[in-house]
Amino acid sequence: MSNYPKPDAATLLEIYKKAALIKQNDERIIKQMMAGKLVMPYYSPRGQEIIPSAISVSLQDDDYICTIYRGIHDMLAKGFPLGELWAELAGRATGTCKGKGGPMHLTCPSKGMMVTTGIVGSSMPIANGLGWAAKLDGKNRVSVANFGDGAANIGAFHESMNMAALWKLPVIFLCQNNLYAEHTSMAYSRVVEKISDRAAAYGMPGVTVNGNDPDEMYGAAKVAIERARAGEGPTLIEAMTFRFNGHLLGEAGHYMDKALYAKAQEADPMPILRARLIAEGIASEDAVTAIEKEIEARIDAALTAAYEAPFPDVSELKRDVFAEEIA
Amino acid sequence: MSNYPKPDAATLLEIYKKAALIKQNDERIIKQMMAGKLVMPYYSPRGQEIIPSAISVSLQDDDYICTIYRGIHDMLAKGFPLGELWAELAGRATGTCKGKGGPMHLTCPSKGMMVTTGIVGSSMPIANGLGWAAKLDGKNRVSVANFGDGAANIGAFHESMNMAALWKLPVIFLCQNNLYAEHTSMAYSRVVEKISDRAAAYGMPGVTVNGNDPDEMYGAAKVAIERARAGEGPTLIEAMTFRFNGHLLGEAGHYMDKALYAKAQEADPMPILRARLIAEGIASEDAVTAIEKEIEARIDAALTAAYEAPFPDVSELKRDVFAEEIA
Amino acid sequence: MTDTTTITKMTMIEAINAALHDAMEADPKVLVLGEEVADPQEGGVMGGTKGLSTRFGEDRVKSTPISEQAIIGAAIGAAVGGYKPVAEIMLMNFIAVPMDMIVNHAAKLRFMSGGQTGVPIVIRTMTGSGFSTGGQHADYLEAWFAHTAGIKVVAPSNPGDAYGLLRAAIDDPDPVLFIENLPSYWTPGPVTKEVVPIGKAKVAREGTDVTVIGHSLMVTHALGVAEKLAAEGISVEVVDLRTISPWDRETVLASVRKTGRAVVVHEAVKQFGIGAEIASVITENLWGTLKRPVERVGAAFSAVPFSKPLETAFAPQPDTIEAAIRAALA
Amino acid sequence: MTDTTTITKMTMIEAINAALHDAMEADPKVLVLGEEVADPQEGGVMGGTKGLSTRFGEDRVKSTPISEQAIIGAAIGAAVGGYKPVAEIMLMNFIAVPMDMIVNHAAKLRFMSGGQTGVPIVIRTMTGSGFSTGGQHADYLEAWFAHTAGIKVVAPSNPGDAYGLLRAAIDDPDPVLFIENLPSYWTPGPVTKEVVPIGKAKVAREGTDVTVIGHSLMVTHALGVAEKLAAEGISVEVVDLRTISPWDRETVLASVRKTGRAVVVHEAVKQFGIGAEIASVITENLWGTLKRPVERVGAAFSAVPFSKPLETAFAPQPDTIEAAIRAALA
Ligand SMILES: Cc1ncc(C[n+]2csc(CCOP(=O)(O)OP(=O)(O)O)c2C)c(N)n1
Ligand SMILES: Cc1ncc(C[n+]2csc(CCOP(=O)(O)OP(=O)(O)O)c2C)c(N)n1
Ligand SMILES: [Mg+2]
Ligand SMILES: [Mg+2]
Repeated sequence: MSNYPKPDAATLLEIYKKAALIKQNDERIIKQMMAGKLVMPYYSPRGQEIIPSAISVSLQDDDYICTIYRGIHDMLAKGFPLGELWAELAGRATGTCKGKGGPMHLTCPSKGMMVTTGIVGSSMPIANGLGWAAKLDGKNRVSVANFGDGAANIGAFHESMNMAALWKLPVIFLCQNNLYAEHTSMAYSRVVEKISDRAAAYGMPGVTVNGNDPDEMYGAAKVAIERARAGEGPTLIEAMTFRFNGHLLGEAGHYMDKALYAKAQEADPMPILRARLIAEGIASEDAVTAIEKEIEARIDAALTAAYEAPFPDVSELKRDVFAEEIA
Repeated sequence: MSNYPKPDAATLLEIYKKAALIKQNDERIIKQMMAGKLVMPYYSPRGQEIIPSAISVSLQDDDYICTIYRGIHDMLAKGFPLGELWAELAGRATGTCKGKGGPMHLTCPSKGMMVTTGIVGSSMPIANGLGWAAKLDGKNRVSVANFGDGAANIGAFHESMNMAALWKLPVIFLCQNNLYAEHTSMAYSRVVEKISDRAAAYGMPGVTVNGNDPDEMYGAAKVAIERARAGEGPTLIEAMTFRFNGHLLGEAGHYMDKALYAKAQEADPMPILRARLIAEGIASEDAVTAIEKEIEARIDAALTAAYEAPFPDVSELKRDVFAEEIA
Repeated sequence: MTDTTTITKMTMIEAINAALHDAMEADPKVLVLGEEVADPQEGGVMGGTKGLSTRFGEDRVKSTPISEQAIIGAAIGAAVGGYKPVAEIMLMNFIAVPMDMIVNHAAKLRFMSGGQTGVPIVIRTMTGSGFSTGGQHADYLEAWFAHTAGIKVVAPSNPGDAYGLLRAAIDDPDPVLFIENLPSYWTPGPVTKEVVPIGKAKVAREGTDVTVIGHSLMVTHALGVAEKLAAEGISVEVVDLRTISPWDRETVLASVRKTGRAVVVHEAVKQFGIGAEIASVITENLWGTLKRPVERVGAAFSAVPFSKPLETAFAPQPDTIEAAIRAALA
Repeated sequence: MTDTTTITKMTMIEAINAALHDAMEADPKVLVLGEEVADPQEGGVMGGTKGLSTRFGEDRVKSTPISEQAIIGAAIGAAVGGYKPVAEIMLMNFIAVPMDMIVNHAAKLRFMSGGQTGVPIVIRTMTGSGFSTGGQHADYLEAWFAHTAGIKVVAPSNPGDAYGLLRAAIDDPDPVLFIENLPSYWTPGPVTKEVVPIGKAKVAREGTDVTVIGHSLMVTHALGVAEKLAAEGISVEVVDLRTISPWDRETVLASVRKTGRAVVVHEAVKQFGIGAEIASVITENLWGTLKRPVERVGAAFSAVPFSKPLETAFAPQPDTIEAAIRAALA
């Protein structure tokens, strides 16, 4: 990992901007839910901000990503329009999916966000297909499959990794290992410590990195992306992280290891990166604060517009079932 | 493998007896099919006789096995009653499954043959459950899951291996690698050479042995079985072999590598083991011939009885759908 | 009802938890497995299996990796090996993942083995729209399994039946798919702890003008509508199917023979749903007696939408059922 | 039929192969994937894809590992990425393995994305009893998919329709399940190479006394029975559904409105099969016109048995259909 490319100052700031948007957006969603203004199952990405931020700085709009119910961080990092996001969460007709998909099925093809699934493991086989399409197009695009540590034990993981390696698909399998799958820890889900060790079973490179460290995450992602663009095939990246708000907002969380949780909180990547930017003179305290203020303003605008927008008409039940509206 | 236990003379003879029964039974089935006396899809095990013969000498009647459509060799090695086998192949009411299952679903609980499936990969998850039952019973029984090289690429393989290792189940995953999955060779199915290398992804021991060599196969099987009986958990055994009659009887076989096929035929394990028994003085030429004659006689009796038996009554369609006959 | 029976009030989820406790207590062969089912994982995401692993140990109550094929496979194998596993598939949509294990194996092994083996498993799963969970978390898929020979399908509408049907399902020698309605989990009701036989429907409310046939949450809706229409002098009989396969033709036909009018309702998509089979059997058997064609009520032909107004319009609501009853009476 | 159309005779499997060749020739976005589909693997176990990889290359025609979830996933992803993949699932029973990919993803992505994405894939699969393949290799499972919003289901009964429906399916913007009857593969018939629109049934034989509605092999059986009964002066109209979902109500209702009697037949298990929906819609729309309840014919409620006499008794045969027609005329 020492030989990984490192992000320069501008990139590091870019990573922070994305991560801050994810964090502040998450905090606002939770506030709105507590206030009863948003009603939905919410899988908070708080704590995992660095992972998608550090990979997205090396992705283009037309690179594909597939993600899961816990995927708003992946979306925002890749440039998901904030207004359409909030409108979708609020179930409005102006939402990216016209309110029909909701938080678990966010989609935005113009930014390469093709599929968001609520079925564990299912982002991977589909990401392969997008990788196959990219390969046929011959435009050196890549396809990123986001999934969790728990998803590494389901059959679709195995079939997808094997096929991607066999077909040398430009796919990055990004396992965001936050140590829990719902209420289940590794002790109840697998024997092998490192999920990245499974890559060898498919003849694919696999690495485990600290997903909360922008340098490591950026470096591992860049190497995998370049490998994919060069037609050398897929890579499995296991990005170690932690989710501070548990699996589903509102859960009791009794299953979590208190000490582990405390340790993770001390290592919260957001204040650490913020402090680093200032310490290294990449941005002044004021500049960072300004960035955060601007994000708050964007969120304000997005949610205000969302709540003012109309709900979809009931006739929408007959649209998009098939391309042609059903009678 | 040098430190594997070796079969003694009596055991070697036992292995040959089982293998000869499998080979001669296969040849008779093919004759009967050619003569139009048996009509069924037939997946010949010719060439794979040693594998189940060498493992079965270390199994008890109450040890469980699950196998696949290509499984008559696994059955006969474990003591499947020949008469009930032939009656089942002939679709007769006296068949082990009353003619309702046929060659792809042979079952004989009294000999531990619990499930035969026609769905690739599905023998493994079920074998785990039998292993769990055996573990709960506390009788040190083991459960053997037979499957092919092609099945190592399907999701059920991954989920089953992971769960068995995690739960330390007394399961032997026996991959009979005959180099082809229907018409598909490794070049079109995976990158990694050794399927046994996948065991590491689950924290399970995995070995590749020459399944056609009675010593190696017996040794690897014995070690895995003892490990399972001792409560130390599962093992993956990849037994290298070859199928001389292709995937499905009657196929063209154009997909096969001619040179590979020729080489495999020279290494046909049956004449080799036969010659060895005589050379090592384990059995005289006459004794071996007598064994083979006796097998022929048993097969004659089995098929004659099968053809004389009645077909199941149509009322059987209402039986065994549920335990209680349906109206 | 025996006079020793004591009636207590429980919610649906409490009744399910009690049935699992009592079944494991009564028979050491009963096992429980699934994601999060043991107490270190909080005894199920909804607490349905709370306390079981603490009481009966983690050999009999196993939390699993996210491996639905392996979960059902382990249940099938243990069942063939003499046990009675209760496997949980967290949500009904996820049942598509282990579909092969269920339909090609659990449902068929008895028949294919000529009765030499059997698969006495219960697959508990929950579903139901109304919680804004969107397109992959709320489908009713009972029709797939009702169309599959060899597996039974039950869906209780109240705590008492949930307890009684789950006890029956666990002791049944064949695989049983046990469908739980998420929005009904916290609805309290009387629980006598009597076993409810599989295959027997219940006349949940007697009436003379029209018969409404349904299961799960739709029975609750139908009873509410029946109460409302009674005020108008319309007498609605409500038949709670309880078991979808094999379903109780006798009870349904007897009711419709009496009323001459029928409405079949389910939350699943209407097209090719179980209502079609029930309506067809009623029509075939009561031709001449039936005063109007059987009305069918089901969800819209779409995925479950997220946006509240769409989600509400998607699934049958009391007013939809009321409209169908009025149409049946026209 | 345009006058430039040339009619040639082909078997069903030849027609399918020709449709794949022509579609790949016509549109570089058309892809083919599945087990054994490329020529090094002999172009499909039945030769359905023979010649494609040699002609169009192994980038567009890919033989896969035995990984049904990955096969359908790859097809879905490629479709979302702008291609038109034709995925083969060797036998219909194996479709239970990638069930999640099909019903929770292929069928739902368009709706859940609010129309931003679509999944123009075709899933070819074969099935049908009669070849002694037993319980896991011959089921008709069209009912599961007809009950699923977002996926179309077609099942040709002859080579001409096989060609025309496959071309239409490949060009359809939505997922299409294409069901092929194994025993019909070698039956020859005329092929005009015209596209057959999805959603349109065909009156395969005109008649006035009773309408028989079916698809796939059952149409062949029905036509034979109709011919036989014609000698007795019984005039049977045969409607070939061709598309099961969305099915052609207009053509079916027009026919039954004329005959007043209907028989619906499918090889799938009768209970909760597609015949129930069709019978219900006929009854709901032609109440008063219908002279007798709609007769439904389907397979026995069991797994497909191996033993020949049982296998024959399991599935509808010409004589079963004849008996149902006579019952409908009673
Ligand atoms: C096939 C399937 N099984 C079960 C579930 C229920 N479920 C939703 S999220 C989840 C845990 C997933 O954990 P992980 O993969 O680690 O992702 P994380 O939520 O931690 O980001 C489970 C079991 C599901 N959605 N799909
Ligand atoms: C899930 C599934 N997919 C496809 C098939 C069709 N099929 C039957 S056998 C076979 C090849 C299996 O090869 P392998 O696992 O190597 O076993 P072998 O036949 O060589 O013993 C295939 C693809 C099937 N039965 N089940
Ligand atoms: Mg996790
Ligand atoms: Mg093989």
